[in-house]
Amino acid sequence: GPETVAGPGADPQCFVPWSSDTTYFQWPAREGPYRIAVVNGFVGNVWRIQMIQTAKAYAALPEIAKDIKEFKVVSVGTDMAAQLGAIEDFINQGFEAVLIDPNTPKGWDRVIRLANQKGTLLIAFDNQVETDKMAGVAQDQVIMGVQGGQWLVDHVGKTGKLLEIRGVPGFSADQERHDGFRSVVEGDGMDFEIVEVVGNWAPGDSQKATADAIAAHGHFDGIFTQGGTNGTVQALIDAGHPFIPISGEGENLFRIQMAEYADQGLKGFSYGQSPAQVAIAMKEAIAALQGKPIPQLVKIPNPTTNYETMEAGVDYFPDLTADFFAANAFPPCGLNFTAPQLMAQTGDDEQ
Amino acid sequence: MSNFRLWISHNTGALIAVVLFLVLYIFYSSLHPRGFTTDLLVQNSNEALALIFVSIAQTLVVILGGIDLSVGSLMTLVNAVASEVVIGTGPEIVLGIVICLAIGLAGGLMNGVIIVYGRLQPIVVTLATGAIFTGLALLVRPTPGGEVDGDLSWVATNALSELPATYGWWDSDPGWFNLVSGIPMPIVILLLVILLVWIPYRNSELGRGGYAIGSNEAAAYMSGVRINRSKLAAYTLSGMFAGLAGLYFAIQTGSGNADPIQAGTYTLNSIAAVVIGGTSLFGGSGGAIGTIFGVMVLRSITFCFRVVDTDSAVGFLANPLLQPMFEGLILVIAVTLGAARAFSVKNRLNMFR
Amino acid sequence: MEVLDTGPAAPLLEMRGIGKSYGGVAALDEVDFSAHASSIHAVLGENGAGKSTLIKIISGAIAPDRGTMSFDGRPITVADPQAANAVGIVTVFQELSVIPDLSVADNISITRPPKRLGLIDRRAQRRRAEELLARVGCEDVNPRARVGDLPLSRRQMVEIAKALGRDPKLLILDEATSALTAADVERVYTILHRLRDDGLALLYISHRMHEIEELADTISVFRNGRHISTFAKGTQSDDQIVQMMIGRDVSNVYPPKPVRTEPPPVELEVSRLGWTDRLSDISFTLGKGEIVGLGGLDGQGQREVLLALFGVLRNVSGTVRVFDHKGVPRSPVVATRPDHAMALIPEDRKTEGLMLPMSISDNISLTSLKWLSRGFVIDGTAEKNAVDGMIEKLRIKIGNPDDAVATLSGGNQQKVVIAKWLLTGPRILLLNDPTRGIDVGTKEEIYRLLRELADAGTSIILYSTDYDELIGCCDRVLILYGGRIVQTLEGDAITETNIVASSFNLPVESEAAAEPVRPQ
Amino acid sequence: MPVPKMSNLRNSIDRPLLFAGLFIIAILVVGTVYTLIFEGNAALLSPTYLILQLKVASFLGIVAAGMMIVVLLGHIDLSVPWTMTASAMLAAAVGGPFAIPIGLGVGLAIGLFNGIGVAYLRVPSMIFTLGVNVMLRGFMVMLTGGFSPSSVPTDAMLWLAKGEIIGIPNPVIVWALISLAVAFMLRRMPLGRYIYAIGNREAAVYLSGVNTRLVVVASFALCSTLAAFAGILLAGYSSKAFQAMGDPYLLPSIAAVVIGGTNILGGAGRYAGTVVGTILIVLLQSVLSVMQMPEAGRQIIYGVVIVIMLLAYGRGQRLRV
Ligand SMILES: Nc1ncnc2c1ncn2[C@@H]1O[C@H](COP(=O)(O)OP(=O)(O)OP(=O)(O)O)[C@@H](O)[C@H]1O
Ligand SMILES: Nc1ncnc2c1ncn2[C@@H]1O[C@H](COP(=O)(O)OP(=O)(O)OP(=O)(O)O)[C@@H](O)[C@H]1O
Ligand SMILES: [Mg+2]
Ligand SMILES: [Mg+2]
Repeated sequence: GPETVAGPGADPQCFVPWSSDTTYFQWPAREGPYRIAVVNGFVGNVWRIQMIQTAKAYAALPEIAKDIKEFKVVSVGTDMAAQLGAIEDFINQGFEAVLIDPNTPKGWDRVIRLANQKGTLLIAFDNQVETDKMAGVAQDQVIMGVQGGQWLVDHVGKTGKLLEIRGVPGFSADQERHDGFRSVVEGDGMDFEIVEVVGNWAPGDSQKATADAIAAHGHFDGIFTQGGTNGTVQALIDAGHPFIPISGEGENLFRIQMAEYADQGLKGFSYGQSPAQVAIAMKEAIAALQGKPIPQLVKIPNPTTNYETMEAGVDYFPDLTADFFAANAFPPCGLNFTAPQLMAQTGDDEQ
Repeated sequence: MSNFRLWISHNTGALIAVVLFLVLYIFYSSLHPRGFTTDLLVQNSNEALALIFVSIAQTLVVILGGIDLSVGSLMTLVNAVASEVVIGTGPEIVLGIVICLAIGLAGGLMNGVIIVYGRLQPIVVTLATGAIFTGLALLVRPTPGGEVDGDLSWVATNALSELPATYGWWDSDPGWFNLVSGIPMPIVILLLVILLVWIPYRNSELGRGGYAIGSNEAAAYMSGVRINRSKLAAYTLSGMFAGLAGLYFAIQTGSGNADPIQAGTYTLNSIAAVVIGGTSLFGGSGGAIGTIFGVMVLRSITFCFRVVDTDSAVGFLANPLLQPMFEGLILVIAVTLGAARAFSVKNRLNMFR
Repeated sequence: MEVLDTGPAAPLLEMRGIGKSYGGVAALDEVDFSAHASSIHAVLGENGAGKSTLIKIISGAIAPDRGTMSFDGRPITVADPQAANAVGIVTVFQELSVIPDLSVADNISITRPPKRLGLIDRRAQRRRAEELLARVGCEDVNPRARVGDLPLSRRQMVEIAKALGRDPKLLILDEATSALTAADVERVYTILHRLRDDGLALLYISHRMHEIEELADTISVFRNGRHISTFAKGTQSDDQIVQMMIGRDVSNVYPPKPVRTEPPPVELEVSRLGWTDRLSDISFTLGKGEIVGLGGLDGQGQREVLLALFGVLRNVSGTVRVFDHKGVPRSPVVATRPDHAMALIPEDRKTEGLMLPMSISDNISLTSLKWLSRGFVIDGTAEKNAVDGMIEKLRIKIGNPDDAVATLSGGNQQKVVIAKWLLTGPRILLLNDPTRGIDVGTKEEIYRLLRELADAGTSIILYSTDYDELIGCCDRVLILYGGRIVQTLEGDAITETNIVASSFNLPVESEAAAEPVRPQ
Repeated sequence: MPVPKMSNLRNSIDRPLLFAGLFIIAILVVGTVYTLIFEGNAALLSPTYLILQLKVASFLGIVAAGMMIVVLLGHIDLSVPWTMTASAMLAAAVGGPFAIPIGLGVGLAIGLFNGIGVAYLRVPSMIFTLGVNVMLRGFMVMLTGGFSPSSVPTDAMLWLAKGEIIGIPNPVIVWALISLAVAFMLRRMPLGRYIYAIGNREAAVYLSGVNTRLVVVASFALCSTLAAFAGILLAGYSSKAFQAMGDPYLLPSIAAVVIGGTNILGGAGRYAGTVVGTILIVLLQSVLSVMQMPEAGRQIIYGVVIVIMLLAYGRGQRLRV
């Protein structure tokens, strides 16, 4: 297993420790090139597809490719048992590092134990795991809720009627964003009436839920949504509801809507979970395999933007009608992909 | 026909699954860099056991000629509960396990009672009760988490050798133990369950009644088969297997997760596994053993994706964006193999059942 | 109602004032009935007379609306078949109650199996099955075989073996021999006689008069849900019995056959037809207006011939000419096209002939929707007229054409099947044992109908398990044995002796032999 | 013990219509009581709300119409979710005047494939369509990963989904037209009669000289084409075609069909029931959402409602002896 060491770790601009008391892991240095696997869970939404594309594109960059002997990505679906099995399989196959988009935050003890036995590095990304024995990179979901909530307070005031559209019930990301949001809007001095509906992070469901809420509850002063944001905007338009401040996800279409309707009152704030996390995890894995210390949990800044600061071609892509997540670039990590570059890749593996 | 030929002809479906599994698994383990080892077996059996239990739960209902869309949800409910109760002192853990199985049984019994006394179709009843189980699971466990005894989790997911080692049964292994110590615990658990639950059920009047009902319910009734009792028994036992799945899942992951999407995946996979394992969706034939291999076929398909090399002849299978497509394709082919009788039928009238 | 004193002993089974209605239809009306030990008691009646309903009430399959029952001197209520079995009432139902996916042994011991350690003892079960099968003379049936894989006649024998295994005091056979071959029937007779001598009471339902004559001691006649009369065998003549059953005389069962001077034009020519190992080298012709019979022991390939001609079987070899079309029809779709104009009355009306929950009208018009539609729309009036016409022509006894076919009695259901095919105006009619389970009156109507159709130019192939029927109806009879035609009988040569002899592939005698050949 | 007479198909299923209708009223009453208390209005009874619900219901309704056809046959189509998704995404990707025809064509092709698997290979539909659903999802993953298709619907799709004619939203009109056509087909056309007949006893229909395989293929083709149509409309309504957009439609469409009184084993059921069942489900979902019922409670209520409805329709017939 890794040794727990004191910081600072390698490349602190990129691998920012989660907090001041985050510990550092160090593995014995190993000869490259390495065998690295990504174990994805669910596939069949754009975020995951974009993530896979990013992983492949990143692994193909010359400066990374030289350190990689074999790179595999598998998607196991939502089944946790299958995900554990796949990770264990790659450990057994002798892969040096396995990057995981975990299906659940708990239940990793066994694979961590095995990985430590066999000297395999595990790094979780996208969703956090509730253990300090596994390395991870993550965005702070609570902060997303806080930022989204704060932005609404800034643009709506301390009182009014808010619509909160939640994600898929039972997921920790849903709960954390919700908690963050509520911590702001239910904080001291706040006097909001909040209507809460479920949008399942999907535009269709969000649209329906928003439409219903408007029909039954009349006027809202602001909206906080966790995903499927463009569906919500659509519902506003359809219902003839005046545009109001919205905190939403990082979908390109939402950002296009923000740009388009800004002057009509759609004051949009967009925070995003970035599919490019996987690249940071990969970069971190290589660093760790080379023997450099890394933080147990790396905090990835939340790429946010709003209707005032948004820049076409950087934060969103008005000509691209494709459906993807716009937040992708992390300059401190030397990550400069734009989403169109990624999505325009061919599906073939050889590049 | 000789008895052997009769046996073959009565078990063709299951035998196809066995062959399919062997082909896939040999392909997988031969491509595996470390080859076939105990570790591999442990890992593969861990991965399969929960699905096996859920699929056996499904099998019991399919034998009756029904279909159960709630097995995955019931498993999830028990999983959620297990993450709260399977922890603490030894007796507490045992009590927790009993509670989990009891919830499984109760869920199955509830399905059975509504279906039998409401005289409703199982597919729609379980569609509804599945939603209820999911709702209850979300109540118990709004977010993933909870905890399950770590030792139990470690023992249940490793080779048998870890059992005495973890609980300190003996200082040095007795000779006979070395013979079996490499067997993965999931396989031991499965064998025990098959031996203690499935085989007795299969050879009981209630169990045979289930087959009779699936084969021809009216004839079974006229023959004096205890219809209600057999159905209730089958659903209840099915619930228990779903419960076992949820329990093992909790033990394996050391936590609970009321994930409705995962529940749906388990339900649908269980149907596929049952069919691939040679149990007819019309009821009356098949069984748990075939289903086990049905699950192994399903799992082996995904195993293979992990070992294929980009540069090999089947390199396209290594492309993560193509894999889901091929997974579906192979699934379609496997169920077609498992279920299609159209080509062997000489008398087309025999196709209509 | 005259009730004959059938013996000094008190009856084993006694029923008083039994009534049962389905909707408005009274299936049984104020029935008093009793059965005695050591006696074979035949129950006769036309289709829909209520025989099966009576049986089902006795055996607990359905509950009566009214009335009381006593058994062995004690009043009882039979809640379900298990309860009936428990007191010693065992029934072989008209609709077989064997379970197709279970083995023969499992079926025979489906209730109260031999056990070890609380579980079913499969080996003991097989031994038990072997013993019981031997008792009914079916040593050739493997107890491990799936019942569904056996031919119908074997299944029926398994059912009888299963009944014997339940130690009945009262054994009820509801048309239990309808699918049996002559040889099996003989064996069943022997068993039944022995059981009677052992002191059992037997209730026997059949539409075959000669069986009744050979078996019964006592006869009860039902009509329209009422018990008409009970009498000892021999006290009433056949004609009188038939008169009681259907309320009219059936003097001449079979219509006269036409005398031909020259052979009719050939409509269907079959040569060297073969299929798997079940059919080989079948060659024959069918002339316009002819009725050709298929005979022989059950399961010798007769059904397969019909199915092959109708396009149901795959990989059929040989050649077939239908009118000017060469080649075996590829499917029933082809066989029913106007240029082939074939029709098949299938073997099992419930599973192959009818959609039971659908209406009588929907069932009758199904085959003819193409003609009854204008464009893509069904012409409601045309459909109604056609259906009403058929109901009238075949004298189908129904309440309303919109009622489900399931509410009809067996015989009337069979008429619906025939009606739906006649509506298509077939030129070649294939019949697969069409009178199985049909009462004399209806049978007579069907025979007359067949002859009328033939006279009007329809060519008919008739497979029957009842050789009386072959003798009475057919211009020519082909006897099949082991999937081949072993004998063609024509004109006066169509006799019971010849049919039976050639069924066992024995030489045919020119003069009727003194003793008909009996199976060994 | 009076056994209900097996009356004919046309009359025996009025109970579902009645009960579902009453239940719809009950849902509205409960929802209105809630809004009166918490919002002080009766928004749920306003024409805007009701028309909105009809509009939302039309997507589910069109899917359910197709689902009903295969359920009447005694089959089921589990590939509906990704049929919707694939059709809508491909339509949006192609764009231009051919978007809608291409989307429908994709649906048709999927339906033919399903039909062939079920009718010719005789794989149980439950399992074949399940596999096809997985395959379609994989296919879309492959395509989306391979090139970045447009997900923005064409103007025609937008008009179809968002336009309205004399105050009635276009999807509702489309749904009404499709409903009339399906109901007419089921009642008055030979195809409809064959569908019911096959649902009752396929062997008998086959022996009647009906090309049963063609009927099955046609039914699956209809089902998938309708699903595709719903997908295209939905993309127009959301102004976007997106992955997994069909997932929320599978179980509700089955539920709508059975709540409407169609026998899940096939052979019996009235089209009007499916319409009422659809409305019931959409209203229930909506009112629970309006009442901010947490997901757990929603699932439980949803399940309990289905069970209660089915029990209210009368316990199934005993098997006939
Ligand atoms: N053909 C049939 N006719 C009547 N009932 C039938 C038929 N087929 C199945 N049943 C069902 O069988 C049930 C009776 O079954 P049976 O008595 O064998 O069950 P059991 O296990 O004894 O149950 P219980 O203890 O409730 O009596 C009835 O509830 C009825 O719904
Ligand atoms: N389940 C049922 N539902 C409605 N009507 C029925 C039902 N079962 C029987 N009947 C009616 O009851 C009457 C008596 O039927 P039953 O089956 O007893 O006649 P059967 O004498 O056995 O005739 P068959 O010789 O044709 O077998 C018939 O009119 C029949 O239509
Ligand atoms: Mg009972
Ligand atoms: Mg009868």
